[in-house]
Amino acid sequence: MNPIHFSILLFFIGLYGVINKNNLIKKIIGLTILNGSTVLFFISIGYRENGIAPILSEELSGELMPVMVNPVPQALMLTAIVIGVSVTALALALIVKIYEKYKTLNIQQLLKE
Amino acid sequence: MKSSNIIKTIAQKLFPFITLFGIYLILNGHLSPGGGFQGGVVLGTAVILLFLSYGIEATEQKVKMRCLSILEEAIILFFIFLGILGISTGYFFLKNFLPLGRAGQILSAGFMPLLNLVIGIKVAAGIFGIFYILFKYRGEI
Amino acid sequence: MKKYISIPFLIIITIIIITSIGLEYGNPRNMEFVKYYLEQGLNDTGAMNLVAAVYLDYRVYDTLIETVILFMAVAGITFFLQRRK
Amino acid sequence: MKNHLPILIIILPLVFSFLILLFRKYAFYLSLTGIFVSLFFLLRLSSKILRGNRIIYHLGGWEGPIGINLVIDGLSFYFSFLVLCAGIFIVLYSLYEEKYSSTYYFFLLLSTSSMLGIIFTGDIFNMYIFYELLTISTYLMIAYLKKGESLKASFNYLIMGGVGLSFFLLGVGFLYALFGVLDISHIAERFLVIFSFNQQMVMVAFALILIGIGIKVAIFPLHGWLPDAHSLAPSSVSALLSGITVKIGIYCLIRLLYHIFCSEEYFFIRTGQIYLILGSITLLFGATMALAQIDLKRLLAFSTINQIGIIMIGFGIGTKAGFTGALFHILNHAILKISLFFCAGIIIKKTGSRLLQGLKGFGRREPLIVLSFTIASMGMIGIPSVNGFISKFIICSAAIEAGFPLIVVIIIIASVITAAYYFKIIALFFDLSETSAKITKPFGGKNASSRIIFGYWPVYVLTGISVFLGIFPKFGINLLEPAVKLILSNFIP
Repeated sequence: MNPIHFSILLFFIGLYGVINKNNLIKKIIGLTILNGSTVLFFISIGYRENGIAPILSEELSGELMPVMVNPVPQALMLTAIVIGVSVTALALALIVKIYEKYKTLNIQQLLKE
Repeated sequence: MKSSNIIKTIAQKLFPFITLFGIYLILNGHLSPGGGFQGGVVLGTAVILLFLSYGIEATEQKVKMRCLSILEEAIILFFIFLGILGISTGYFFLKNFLPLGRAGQILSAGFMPLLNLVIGIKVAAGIFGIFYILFKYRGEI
Repeated sequence: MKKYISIPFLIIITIIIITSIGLEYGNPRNMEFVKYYLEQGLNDTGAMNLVAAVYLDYRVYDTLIETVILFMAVAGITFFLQRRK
Repeated sequence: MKNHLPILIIILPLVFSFLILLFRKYAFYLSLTGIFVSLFFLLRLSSKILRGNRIIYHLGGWEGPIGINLVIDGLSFYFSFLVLCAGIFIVLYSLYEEKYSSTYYFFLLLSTSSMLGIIFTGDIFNMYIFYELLTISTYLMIAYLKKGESLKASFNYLIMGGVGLSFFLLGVGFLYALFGVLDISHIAERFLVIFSFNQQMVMVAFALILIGIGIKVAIFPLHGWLPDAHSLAPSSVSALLSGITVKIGIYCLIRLLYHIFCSEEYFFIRTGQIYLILGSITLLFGATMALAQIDLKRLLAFSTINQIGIIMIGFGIGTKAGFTGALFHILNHAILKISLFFCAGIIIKKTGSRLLQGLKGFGRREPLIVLSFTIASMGMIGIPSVNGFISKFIICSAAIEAGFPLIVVIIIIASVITAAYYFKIIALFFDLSETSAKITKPFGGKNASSRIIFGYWPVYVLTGISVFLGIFPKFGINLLEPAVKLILSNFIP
């Protein structure tokens, strides 16, 4: 069980939350877990054994390059994190509005009305 | 919402340090771990800290929401303008058209510090804006 | 009721996907372009932080759109929750 | 300047959308200008594209898999042309629909820009980001009226869309782990090598991307959000969603699944069959559900699911005629569905009722609108002389050629059901038993008469185009010829 497998597991835990929870806030938590699991997946596919962070410094000259992890997934995930924040914020605003109209966050009751 | 003097004092004393740390993260984004987004979040949370300890009225006097939203719009337009400058200087859209400079200095790597600054301000304004609007609306329910 | 259908279903899919993964953790394949970023990143962009080099130079177009998305979220929240005057 | 047209087509609507927020008074004119300028730039590229060339633009000057590329070829030209033309009609109609604030035009223009971004990009992660931008603006437009029902529909779409895009992102991650590049054409180049020794993982990546986009396209088991979202949005937004936004998902399916996953024939045959099965189920399901609806816009939303089934079948057949029919049906469905939703918007505004029963005797009051509605629904059913017939006919003949007679039977059954539910509406229009039982609400304010032409003329023009394309289908087919050639050239390695 390495982080790649674990991230897939986490993905489906998040999906479970989205599908089965009745509370809207809990659904959003599930969505956040989904997002987090993809971040974990990307970061773990870029990892190299004994790799260091991809930041050069004065001491590291061109010939003595140590093993560095892949910078691309990290840069991609910076973007994905911001998107996750935006979607979560938007969902919370929608929830506030829905609660104001219906006075409930339970999806079963919302479906009845 | 009333907060005690301890919280107010601590928040006031902490605020410059957090802000400084955020600015450090933004300016050193291309040299060390950090960058526009991370520094922006730190800056945003610094303002949120003041906001939480002093209450909504005191912050509203200092930060005008309308100015904040115009700032955000202007900043995105500035970002696109930087991209179009890449075209007008004869390269491609969003080309790093400034000289790269000597590696390891703050003013190096072309337009990267500038972009970090742009993203930092944008993220700080965005995070604070989201928090502020959600917080302010709470009274209506 | 929904639980009893969805849980076995999700477990089965999880097992299928996990067993399908043929990646070695800590030893990614296809490193040629990663090598390019690691070796040429400093010359191309002048940034010591290679994540920043990818984020702000090679793929800066993504960053632009990401900024727009963050703005969109703020605009949307303002739109939903602004008070009518 | 001419070299930079590809990026300017995307960026100019974006710039104009932010100018709208700064100069809120001129929102309508700014959005119209933005789309027109973008369309003008696109048409300047047309001569080059239609000759079969492809234009590649290196963003930031970084070539190939290192940076992000924009690719304009026949396929993307066709779809972007569709998006921009439909955008003009929708902006014009919005003026009639209601006095929308500048925020509405901001969302509209931003969604147009993001659709262009999805279409032009040659990078798979960039596609994800633009898709996220598109869906966020869609959530906001669905909930624009801030009514309880539309908020719920928007939230439902947010949950489904969020899950779908997470699946898509995970699929992108699988592809990146396998191929080490994010550029679509480079992935396609390496596909055969990777596929030969990591078959299972490629299959999983395919399934993840198919689920992710399938939620956006509303393929049968994943369609749950569509009827609510498309019916509870304002009519202009419904037209945008049903007419083009869904097609963007289909574009992604073509671009990713036909460009990447079809390099090997063996694999292709299976994807084709998957499309055929999914398409047939979606087709029958949409048709049957539409028959049971009593809400006009909800019926039209289910009709969208129905037509998506036909488009999927066209792609599933996988011959030249199949692709031609499917691409032509995309254009036809966009024209007809936009026209139908505009009609529905006018009808709902005039009668004040969304239910079918409220339409009784409407034919006497607005004969021209009812005529347009009838022509458009004839196109949906597939009656000759309207464009919908041509594309359905091409798909059916392609199915017979390729040896799927069962598919033809399914399409004909679905067409009969489609005819049943559309004729139900048309019969209600001419039902004079209860003529004008309800006096409708007086419409609009003082300046209503000046805005009224923006509601009616788009419908007439769209109806005219659909009849024109029904009689002279060559004009439409010429437009999509390069796209079909492109798909075929990818399909046979």
